Amino acid sequence: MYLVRPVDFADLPALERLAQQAGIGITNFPANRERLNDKIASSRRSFQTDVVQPGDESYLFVLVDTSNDQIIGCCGIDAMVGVDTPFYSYRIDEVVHASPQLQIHNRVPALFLCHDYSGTSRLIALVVDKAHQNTVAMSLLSRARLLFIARYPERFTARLFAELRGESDKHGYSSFWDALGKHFFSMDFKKADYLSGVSNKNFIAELMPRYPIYVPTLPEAAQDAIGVIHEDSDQSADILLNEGFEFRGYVDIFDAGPSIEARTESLRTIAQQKMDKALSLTDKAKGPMHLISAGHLEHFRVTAAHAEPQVAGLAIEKATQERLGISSGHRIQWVAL
Amino acid sequence: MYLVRPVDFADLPALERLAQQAGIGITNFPANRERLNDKIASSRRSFQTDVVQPGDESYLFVLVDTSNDQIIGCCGIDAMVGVDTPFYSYRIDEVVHASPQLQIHNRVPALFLCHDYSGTSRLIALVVDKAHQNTVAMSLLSRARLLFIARYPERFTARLFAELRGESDKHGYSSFWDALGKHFFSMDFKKADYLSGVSNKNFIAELMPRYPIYVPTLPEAAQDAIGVIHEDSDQSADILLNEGFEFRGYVDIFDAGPSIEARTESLRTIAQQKMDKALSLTDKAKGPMHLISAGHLEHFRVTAAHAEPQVAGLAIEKATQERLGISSGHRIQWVAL
Amino acid sequence: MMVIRPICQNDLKSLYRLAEKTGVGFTSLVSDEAILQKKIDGAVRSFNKENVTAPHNEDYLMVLEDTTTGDIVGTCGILATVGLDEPFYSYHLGTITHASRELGVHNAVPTLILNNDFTGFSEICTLFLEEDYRHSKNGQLLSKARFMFMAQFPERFTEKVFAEMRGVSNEDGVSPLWESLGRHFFSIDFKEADELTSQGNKQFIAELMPNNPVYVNLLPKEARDVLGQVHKNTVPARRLLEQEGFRYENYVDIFDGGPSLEARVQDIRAVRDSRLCLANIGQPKGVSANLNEGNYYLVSNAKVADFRCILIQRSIPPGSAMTLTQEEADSLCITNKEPVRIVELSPYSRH
Amino acid sequence: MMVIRPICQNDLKSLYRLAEKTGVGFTSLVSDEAILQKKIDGAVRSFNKENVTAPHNEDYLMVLEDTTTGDIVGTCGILATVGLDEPFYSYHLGTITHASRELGVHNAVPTLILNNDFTGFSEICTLFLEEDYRHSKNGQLLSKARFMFMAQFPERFTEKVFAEMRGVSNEDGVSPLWESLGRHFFSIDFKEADELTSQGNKQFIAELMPNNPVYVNLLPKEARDVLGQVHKNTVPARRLLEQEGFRYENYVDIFDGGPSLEARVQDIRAVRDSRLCLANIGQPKGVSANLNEGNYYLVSNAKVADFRCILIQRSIPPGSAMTLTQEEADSLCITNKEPVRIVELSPYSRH
Repeated sequence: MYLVRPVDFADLPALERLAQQAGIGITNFPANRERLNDKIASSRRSFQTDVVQPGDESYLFVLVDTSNDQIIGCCGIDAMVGVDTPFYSYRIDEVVHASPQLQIHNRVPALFLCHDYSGTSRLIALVVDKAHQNTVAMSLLSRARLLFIARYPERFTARLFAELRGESDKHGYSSFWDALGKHFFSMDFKKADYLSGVSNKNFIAELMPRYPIYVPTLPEAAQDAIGVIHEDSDQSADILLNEGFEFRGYVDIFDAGPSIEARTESLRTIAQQKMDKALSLTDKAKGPMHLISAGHLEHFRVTAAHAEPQVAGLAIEKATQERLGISSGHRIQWVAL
Repeated sequence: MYLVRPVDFADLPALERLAQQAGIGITNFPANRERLNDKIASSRRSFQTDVVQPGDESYLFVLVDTSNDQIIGCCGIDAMVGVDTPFYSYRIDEVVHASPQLQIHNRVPALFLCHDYSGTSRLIALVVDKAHQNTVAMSLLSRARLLFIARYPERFTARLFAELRGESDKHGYSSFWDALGKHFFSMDFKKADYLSGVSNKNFIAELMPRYPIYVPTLPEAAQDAIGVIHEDSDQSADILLNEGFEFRGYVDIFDAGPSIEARTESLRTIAQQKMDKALSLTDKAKGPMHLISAGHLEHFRVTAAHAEPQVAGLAIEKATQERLGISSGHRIQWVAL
Repeated sequence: MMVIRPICQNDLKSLYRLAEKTGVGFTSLVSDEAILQKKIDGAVRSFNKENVTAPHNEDYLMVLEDTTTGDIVGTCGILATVGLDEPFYSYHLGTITHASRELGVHNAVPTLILNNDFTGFSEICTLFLEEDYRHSKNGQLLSKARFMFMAQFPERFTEKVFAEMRGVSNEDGVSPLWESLGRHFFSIDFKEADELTSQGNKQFIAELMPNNPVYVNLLPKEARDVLGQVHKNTVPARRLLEQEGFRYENYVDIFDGGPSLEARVQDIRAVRDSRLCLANIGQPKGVSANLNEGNYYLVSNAKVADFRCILIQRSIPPGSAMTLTQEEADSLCITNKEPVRIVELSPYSRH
Repeated sequence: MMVIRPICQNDLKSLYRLAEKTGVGFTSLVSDEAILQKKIDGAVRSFNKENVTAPHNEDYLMVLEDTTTGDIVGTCGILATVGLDEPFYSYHLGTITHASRELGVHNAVPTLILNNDFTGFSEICTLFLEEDYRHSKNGQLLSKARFMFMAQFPERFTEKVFAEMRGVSNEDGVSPLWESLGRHFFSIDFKEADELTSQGNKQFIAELMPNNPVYVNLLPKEARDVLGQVHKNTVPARRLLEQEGFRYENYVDIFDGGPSLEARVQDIRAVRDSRLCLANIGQPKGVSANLNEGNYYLVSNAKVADFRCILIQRSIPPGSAMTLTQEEADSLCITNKEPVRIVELSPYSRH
């Protein structure tokens, strides 16, 4: 069975292995031991700190295969991006150029560098072992974050966004980068992607084009890549789109992968989650699969299990209660899978 | 009592008188006989034409004092602005300039010339005789348009906006114009305002600044005028804000008066209006005041009267029926005042 | 004898004939009688203005006449100011630097910035010489006669003058810069855009061209390569102006990327080195029958409406007085002891 | 005798003393020993580079020494290139035309456009002369010695060079342009911004300055009036450069609006007119005890690391050889028959 819990220092080797698997284009999850260790430390601090409003906290969760206690996935939430350095995106806007006399009315899409997501909570880096990329594991890991946000709304902003990985091949070649970023960064996509994960992001402000880029002046392959999701991320994208995330014309400055956003309270998991007592089942649960969470902050746990909603609470098996470290009568939070 | 109906050629002298009263800053209602005649002609054509989707139609309504058949007010709807020439506004956007090293994070508001309202239906020029600027007359005239839109949604767009008159004194002096427009148009506000009412708007494209204007670089008086409503327009603004119109950061390019917008279907009058049979009352109506309309297109009439909603329809007095040119059993449309 | 003189009303037919020969891309001479007549009217008016103290909207169109046949075989002109009736657009090729000390990356990115910086400047233009006459330094006479006029009447021109040079396009008139840039913003083709512009119709440029700087490094190589480059047929004309002190200061045509060359009037070699002297009519020394002997000199008179400029050859440098033959004096419309302006045809002593 | 020579390691104390005297606003000499030592190191390295074929990051800082006292009384410098380590910013004063034929309105609106157009150019800079020595044409010697160096070693500099001139500010250091423009985008004051820049710290400019062109006509009059204007104390320095052929080409400082002046090296009068000749050591003719007699000439040697330049006065123009006194030759570090470069101190024959 699967369990999601906050990351701990002991998970470092596993994280490193996952990061290496994740490949290029997942900038907030670099395969660099020192940085990963920093990330774990920062996550632990975040779970342990009293927070009254979102700041630079960063929460990392791991997905555990409880059959062998292996770490098989990882994901996270940044409480607020753009705190220290602005968070950059491209906004796709249409520039209208019209000449009444010539009867020409052109709408030219252009990429505007912006900080519009600065000050917003972000879902980051969903990575799951190839062998476990099934609906339950993916959905559990991704939506566990939303249950956490629902539990601690004061720790997050009213809007939430996620960056979806853009098109690049397995060698890290991105036609969008090749047509645009390369000219300003003088490095390949792989390196820029890595740097933006490990260094402060001043270099982006220093090197990015400051004027809008007119889309039709880019090569066709680059135009075609704008707003397109990497095929490896289709599944995790679907989970979020299904939750109510929408594309509003923002793309990543490196690979033009789409950002999607939503009002936090209107997300399906958050709107539908319930909080009540855990009830016990003596025999096997017959109800539908649920995501069920329990525990406070660093003891927050989420698992997926069959369960039976009842008037007084949610009836779950003993085994499920044990996975969550609770017993009957404890308060739990749940939502249908 | 008051009645709203489509404009007719016979109303020209009255319109001219109203336009002269209206003063500077109501650009779409110029005190120019020829232009007003054109506007009447265009309105008549619009009411008479079969329309499947909004185009360059323009609907003008007049408010009649039925006690003496005097025209005492006027208002209108443009089915879609920006059809021939783009419709310009300033969008107020914040430009973020941050230097992590200096710990500076500046948000500088700037005015961006845009065409964002091109392709949108617009409420225009609400003018009412001073003597009749009471709640019933103003509300009837303003909201009669919304009843019309509710009746003929295919003639209008899903979004609706209105421009509110900005600050200027009775001599037509606008501190915003003085600080900005004057430098590019080489004329005074009065003339620019007049020209934009009577001529094609090419000259705006030709003369307007094409780069964003950083608000803090403007004189203080001009900064203070941005988004401020002319005091004479407070009442008509309140009616619209009450309907659900919102300010979204767009202002007029000449006097910086705010534009307000809404999704058509979510406006109070449109969401709450009902259509059913007119019922008769033998004695005086005791119910609350209602706006009641009847008649198709060029025969569209709206009046305000006490009425009693009943299961089968709305019970109204004989006199009200007569004002609307209907009798008991006819279909009418209504909404509470 | 080949003589430069102001165009006059009788020249309409000849001008039309020349205009027909200019071909596509030469937008300042179009074969349309009405337009040409207007141009002549403007030039005649300009040359007849007396007491001009500052440049305004004058258009000094001159012609090269072969006096032996009476044929008009070339034109050249100077506009006292551009951009005052209709905006005059160009791109300025600027630089934006993006540097990160931390990463050791330093990029100086060239950008194209739309501007009207030449507004109010004088422009030399409308240079055309019939193919049969492209010999005997007629081209140089035609081009440089303008500098003699400017040297004599500097108050009629601005401190700086410029010339637009035709940019690169292939045999079909396809311009690489247009294809990569302008085309995306106009729904018309290069030829049409070029023609509209030449008819003084430039509003559409403001309406359709992007306001924001364009990053040159994002343009395809073939477009980048033509920025500031002239059409191969225009290479000699460019060299000629550069020898006179004209410089490319990073302004290019918004359509084809051809360079604008500019100079301060007082820094133009032919202006700076030219001097006034008195004409003696007689038998000059140093005139040889051998065409390869002697230096070439431009000689002009000091008149506005009756401006004339010719090319002479002398093997002995002229001193403070200039001896001219009767024919030369007649071509220059001068009598004995009238002032003339002379200068070596080129910066090198001998050609 | 007053001699220009490269700065050397022993000059640190003197340079510090000078730096203390420069006062606010002179950001290229700050009284900080570590920074000055770094500057000296850079200059010593630059003068000792042999076989330089193209400008790179050299910094040629020279001093004016009074050989009678051994005191260092002034500095001048040339940077081989600017903007290659840190971006170099300026505003270009361009024009945007807004015209409506229909309404008969025509506005040529000046705009300020942020750019790095001087990236990679040579800059003359760091000109400072002690107050007690502001006489006897020491100022001209100090400024123009640089042109002698450039004339001798053009390969070490770019085709164009420029100089930034101090803009207008009042006694309290308040700059009208800064108050109307920069202040709104920086949360620091003018002095602080200026100091950060001078320390090579310019990233914040890119981060905080508006990208978009600024309409000059929207600025208050007092800000408009100072664009391209120099501080009243800088008027003589500006005139001096303009006499040498430097021109204001609409580039101004982003903070105070002071003009940048530019010239092609080969067009600078002192470069163009200077010539090499052989030195004869002996008793020159035309040397008078009367200081008011004779023309002034700059004389320099042809060496890099041992570069020297002095000012002499002669009432008889030097010919193809130059006779120098032993003292003059010593000051120039030359022996008999070594080449020297000479030029008239100013474009006018006599001052």
